[in-house]
Amino acid sequence: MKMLRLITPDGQLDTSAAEALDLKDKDFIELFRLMLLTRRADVESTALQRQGELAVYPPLLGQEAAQIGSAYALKEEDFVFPSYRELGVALVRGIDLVDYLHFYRGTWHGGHYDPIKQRFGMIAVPIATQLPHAVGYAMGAKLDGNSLVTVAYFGDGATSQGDFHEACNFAAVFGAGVVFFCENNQWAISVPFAKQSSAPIYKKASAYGFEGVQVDGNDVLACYLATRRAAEHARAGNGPTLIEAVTYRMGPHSTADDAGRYQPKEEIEKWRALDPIDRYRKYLTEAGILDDALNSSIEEECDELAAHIRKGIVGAPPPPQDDLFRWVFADMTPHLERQKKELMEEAESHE
Amino acid sequence: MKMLRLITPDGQLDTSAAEALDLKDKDFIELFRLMLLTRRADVESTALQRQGELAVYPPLLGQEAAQIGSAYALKEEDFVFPSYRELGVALVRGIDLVDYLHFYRGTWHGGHYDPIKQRFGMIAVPIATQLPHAVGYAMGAKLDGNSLVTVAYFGDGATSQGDFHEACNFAAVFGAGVVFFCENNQWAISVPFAKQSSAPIYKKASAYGFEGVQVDGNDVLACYLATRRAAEHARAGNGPTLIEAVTYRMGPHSTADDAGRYQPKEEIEKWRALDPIDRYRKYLTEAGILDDALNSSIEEECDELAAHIRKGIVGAPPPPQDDLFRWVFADMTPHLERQKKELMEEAESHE
Amino acid sequence: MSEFTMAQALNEALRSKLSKDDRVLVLGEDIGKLGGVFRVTDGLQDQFGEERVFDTPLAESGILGVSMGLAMYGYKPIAEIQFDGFVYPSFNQIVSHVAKHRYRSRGSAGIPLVVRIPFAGAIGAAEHHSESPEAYFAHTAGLKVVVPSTPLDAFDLLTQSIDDPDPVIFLEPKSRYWAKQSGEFGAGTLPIGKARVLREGDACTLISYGAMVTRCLETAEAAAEDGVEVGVVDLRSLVPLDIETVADAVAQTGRAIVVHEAPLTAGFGAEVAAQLMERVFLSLEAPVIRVTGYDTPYPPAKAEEYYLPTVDRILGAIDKVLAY
Amino acid sequence: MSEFTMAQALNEALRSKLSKDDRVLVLGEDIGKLGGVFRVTDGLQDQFGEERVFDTPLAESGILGVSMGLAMYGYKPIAEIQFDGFVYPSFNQIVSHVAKHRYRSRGSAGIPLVVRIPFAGAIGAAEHHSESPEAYFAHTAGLKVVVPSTPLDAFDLLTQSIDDPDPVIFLEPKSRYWAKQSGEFGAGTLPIGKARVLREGDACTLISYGAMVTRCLETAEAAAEDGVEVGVVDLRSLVPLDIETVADAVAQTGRAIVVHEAPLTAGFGAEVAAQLMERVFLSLEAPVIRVTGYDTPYPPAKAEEYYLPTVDRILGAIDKVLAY
Ligand SMILES: Cc1ncc(C[n+]2csc(CCOP(=O)(O)OP(=O)(O)O)c2C)c(N)n1
Ligand SMILES: Cc1ncc(C[n+]2csc(CCOP(=O)(O)OP(=O)(O)O)c2C)c(N)n1
Ligand SMILES: [Mg+2]
Ligand SMILES: [Mg+2]
Repeated sequence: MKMLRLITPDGQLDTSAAEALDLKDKDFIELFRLMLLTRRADVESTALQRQGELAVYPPLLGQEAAQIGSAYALKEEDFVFPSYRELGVALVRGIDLVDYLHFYRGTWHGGHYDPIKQRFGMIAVPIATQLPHAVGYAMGAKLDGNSLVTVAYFGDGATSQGDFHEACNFAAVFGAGVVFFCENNQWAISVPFAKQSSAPIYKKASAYGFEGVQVDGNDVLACYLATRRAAEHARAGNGPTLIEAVTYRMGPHSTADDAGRYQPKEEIEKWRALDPIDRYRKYLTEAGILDDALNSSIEEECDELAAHIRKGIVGAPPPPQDDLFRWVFADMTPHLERQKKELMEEAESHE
Repeated sequence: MKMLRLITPDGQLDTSAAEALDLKDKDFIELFRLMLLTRRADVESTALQRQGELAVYPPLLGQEAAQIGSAYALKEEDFVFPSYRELGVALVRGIDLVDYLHFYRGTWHGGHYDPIKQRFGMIAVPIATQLPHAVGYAMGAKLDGNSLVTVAYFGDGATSQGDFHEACNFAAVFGAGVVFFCENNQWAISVPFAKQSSAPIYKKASAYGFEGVQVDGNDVLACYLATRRAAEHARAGNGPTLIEAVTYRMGPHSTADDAGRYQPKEEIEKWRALDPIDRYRKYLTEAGILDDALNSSIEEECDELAAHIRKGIVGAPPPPQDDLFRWVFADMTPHLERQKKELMEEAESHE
Repeated sequence: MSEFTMAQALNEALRSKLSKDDRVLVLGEDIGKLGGVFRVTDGLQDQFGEERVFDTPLAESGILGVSMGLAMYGYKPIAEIQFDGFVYPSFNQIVSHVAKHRYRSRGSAGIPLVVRIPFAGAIGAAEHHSESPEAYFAHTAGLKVVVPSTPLDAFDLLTQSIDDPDPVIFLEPKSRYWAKQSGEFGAGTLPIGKARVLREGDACTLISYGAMVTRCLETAEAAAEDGVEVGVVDLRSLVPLDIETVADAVAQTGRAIVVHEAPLTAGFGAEVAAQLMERVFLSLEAPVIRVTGYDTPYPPAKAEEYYLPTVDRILGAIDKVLAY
Repeated sequence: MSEFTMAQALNEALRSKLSKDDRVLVLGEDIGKLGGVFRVTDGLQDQFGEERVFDTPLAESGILGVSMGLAMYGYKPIAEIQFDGFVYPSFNQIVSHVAKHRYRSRGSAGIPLVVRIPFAGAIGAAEHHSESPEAYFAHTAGLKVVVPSTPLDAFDLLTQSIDDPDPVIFLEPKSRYWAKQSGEFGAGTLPIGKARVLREGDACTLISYGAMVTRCLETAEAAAEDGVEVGVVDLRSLVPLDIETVADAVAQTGRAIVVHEAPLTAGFGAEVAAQLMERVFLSLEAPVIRVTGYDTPYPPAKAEEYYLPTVDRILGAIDKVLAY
């Protein structure tokens, strides 16, 4: 099977393959706009962490096409189950990135958005644990006669976890409408994919009896097309698909990481030439879809988004103390009331 | 890929394929003998449970060829990691079945044999948990320059567990010399394979980059050959193989089960015609390898084995009370000494 | 006024909930056609169909994970774990997600999920079929831990657990599945979080839950024959813990013994003992002591009688606190 | 006489064991080239090679499962779990196999295995990186649970854990990784199972382990400034528990406070309190109380200071027991 690619690294579109896209110019532009906004927000977040405004942050630099292309293929009713690196997907889902980044500031574990209303689950740090949630949610939709689709995002390392296996198997057995979207960025912190698994990720789908496809993860159009097809397949009641988006982690695993210890410079350079935004910009420009005016208006938007994030995060207050106890249970138990009282009294005694 | 089969259900040998076996007559006879001994011991164990001498027992009726054929392909230094249904494998490994059956009598959790000396691990009840042990043991052997092979036995239902997946992946990544031998007896208690997974078991190996083979699990020669090949492959340092032995659970899941609630009579009848012992007897007889004299001497041996089991199990004493504390740690902690004293004193006070 | 076993009472609770609320689902291993290895789900698939009562692949982490997803969608899954010893593969999903989801979502996405687990020993079962994991769950913030000891309470507590907006670990004492009781289903009104005083007694108070409650009542009978009146309190739920009721009882007797099958060290008895010391220290005539399983793995069937708290061991403990 | 951090001490213990015993292996996620996220295994792969110090795929159940197989073969695996919150996927392997194997094999196949886990909070980490799971393991028969509080003890206890014939859950208080101490490696002779009295005091006894030991010492300093002398005992291992040393100390003061980060309910503090009540009941002037994390999930970084026992909270507890 050959990897799905619509735009070559030097920006040439495979026009015949591209017919399947049927996207309008505004869509082509929107994809570009979202990738730029994502990159800016990502860079801004890294900067905020360096300045001590975020506790930690895992950059998605280099993975913009995989995230934007896939997320753009979803409908509003669809439900996304992210890992911890999907800021780009959150943006597409219309989440205020300030609310999202409160997770990384350490203001609140789920950030400040409502996962159910936003149809974008909370950040899942324990690797692969969100996959069975996506399956269960899709099983529920099917049972309810609802044609929505769920998408689980995860990394290459996540494919080693038992939860990946159990989720794929449940999805196949129950014909759940799930898209398993793997961002293979070649690294799991310091472990290269070669030491993670001995088979290509897309091939793992055959163990469950559904289709696995490999796409150029730095090609936003290929990621869009593969995801739209998988979503249509699921919507039609034909069950899950596994998509392996072959991309690369251009930054460190997280701001706490020291990638210099293990990530080869040459490898980074090799992938820099495959940058998802550069190639797409080249195509859009040559196709006459993107001009300077548009470019600078998007740049402006990026500045605004960065400013918005900064404004919302810098110096944001910690949660009030009683938030610690508010949501352990729907109704606070007498025991927790006592513990809350204890904390509040002690707090006052030192004011 | 087509299922490996050397003897048809009506006892016809595929002579060309059989050349690969290079077994002597005594081996052909030994395989037969072991299957008969196994079936008798299995039937006897079920009877002992009915009489209240065993707490519970999971019959392997119908799976004799899969167990004997595979186990016969191993060398003494190889290490077996069984589930809970491998009485036949235990027999081949030279374990006194009385020691084995003490697990099911409830005399001791590991039975009464030494797993390390016997190179046959203790019964593993939690599904699929023994698979990573087999991988780790094989990793150790490789590290130590030891060419031994490990074999993990498990059922079709076990393939749904995360531990199956993690074990296969570790084995592939570390090139561990493991044979994953799955006895697909079509049922996981009341759940038929169709509801367990949507892909054939042998195909799951492709998710890890090693070979998966499907064999007629009721053909003792095919099970032998497939396992010997997998073992040679592993011994040569080429890593793991997954073998799916297609067989059938002719009895209930265990003596505590009421299979009548879910297992179709017709299905059982269909498989009865495929009985592993009948077809092999037919072949051996027609090939002139088996005659009445031999037959009756084996029958005699079976009677002796049954009598031996009965003698060892019926009325066997419970463990002494202080065994409860002896092996929690290598050296008993003062805390456990106190608890032991407490129990012993209380015991005496009521004698 | 009919007589029924705890297994039947649980089956009835599931049946009534499935008929009243079509968001209720029952899933697990062998709970469909087979009706569960203890027949607690017997007949439910026939009555409610394979969509609402279904068998899953053999994978507990998957069962808990998809149950969580189903709950997020709006269903009320009731997941069965076939035996106590098989809940551990799902521990990560329970501790890292199910227990924390309401909290991390600032209240917007609670997980109404009941995990039914046949638990504890005394039925001569094979290894891994007699574990008492309650302390693991009681120590995990965000979970309720409920343990019935009688058929009627089993019906009430399971019904309440299904109605509960939060995840409930529902531990079914398997040695009591066949215990009979007669009465009216749902007549009980005692909610989760309230302990029940089953017997008054001025000499000392026995505190327990699950199957050991019966042991305690037998012990109280035996003690009464020697003229010693001991009270018995059934906790019914470990989280929330009704320490008030327990403390009131102990304040009167000044002596307490906590009984459970689980190992002693860091078992739930330690929590009860510690909270009693904090609350009624000055009324205590003797230390609160614990009669529990030993700090060993659960032993083989032929040895479990040595391991489990017996009437004699509890009587011995009573002598000890009375002599103190 | 050099100065070193706890991370360096642990690294040194691993290094010396790897060089002395070629059956010792180190495995886990990112412990090779990267040297572990806390650099505890820094340089070990370079020195001992990829065969003895190796990265694994990202699967904790697999890590524990293969470690058990390696141990059965005759190796002494030291498995690292990257963070406390990520040990749960391996819970089944630990509880169902690692802890029980010597027992079920009647002593013929013990599992000498060390599971290193950076644990607990106070470093402003993201969710799932600040858990205190010690009670889960302390309640599991067959496991030893060891927790150093200083660099020197970290060296000694890790060395002893590697020498131990049984599985050891080795909990490294991550907020202490950078704590410095000077002294001689291996000079310590106090074995696993012995608590250490770090400070004498007649007013009351503080009992803790891991990072909270430092909190207790700070509290003792503060109390001393007000003329109140409180003792501090470092448990060092929860299983085996050196209750004798603790009880002796408390018998003298008559007042005790147990401090840990883990949630209160069914936390290890309950065990210490319950055992103290059983042993020194008549010497107790006040109930043994606990200063712990609350019964909530571990809070976000910006709120952890509310959650963790502070010097003020411990001082408040001291006032309480003294006023009792
Ligand atoms: C169960 C679990 N184990 C370990 C970790 C620590 N950890 C966080 S991210 C990570 C690597 C994940 O790699 P991958 O799945 O490829 O995703 P990526 O970070 O590359 O996007 C690890 C080991 C974790 N979060 N959860
Ligand atoms: C982790 C775990 N979950 C559930 C069980 C209960 N159980 C025992 S055997 C079994 C079915 C196993 O089926 P399969 O793997 O096909 O093996 P078979 O019994 O058919 O040989 C189940 C569900 C268990 N032993 N372990
Ligand atoms: Mg990755
Ligand atoms: Mg089967």
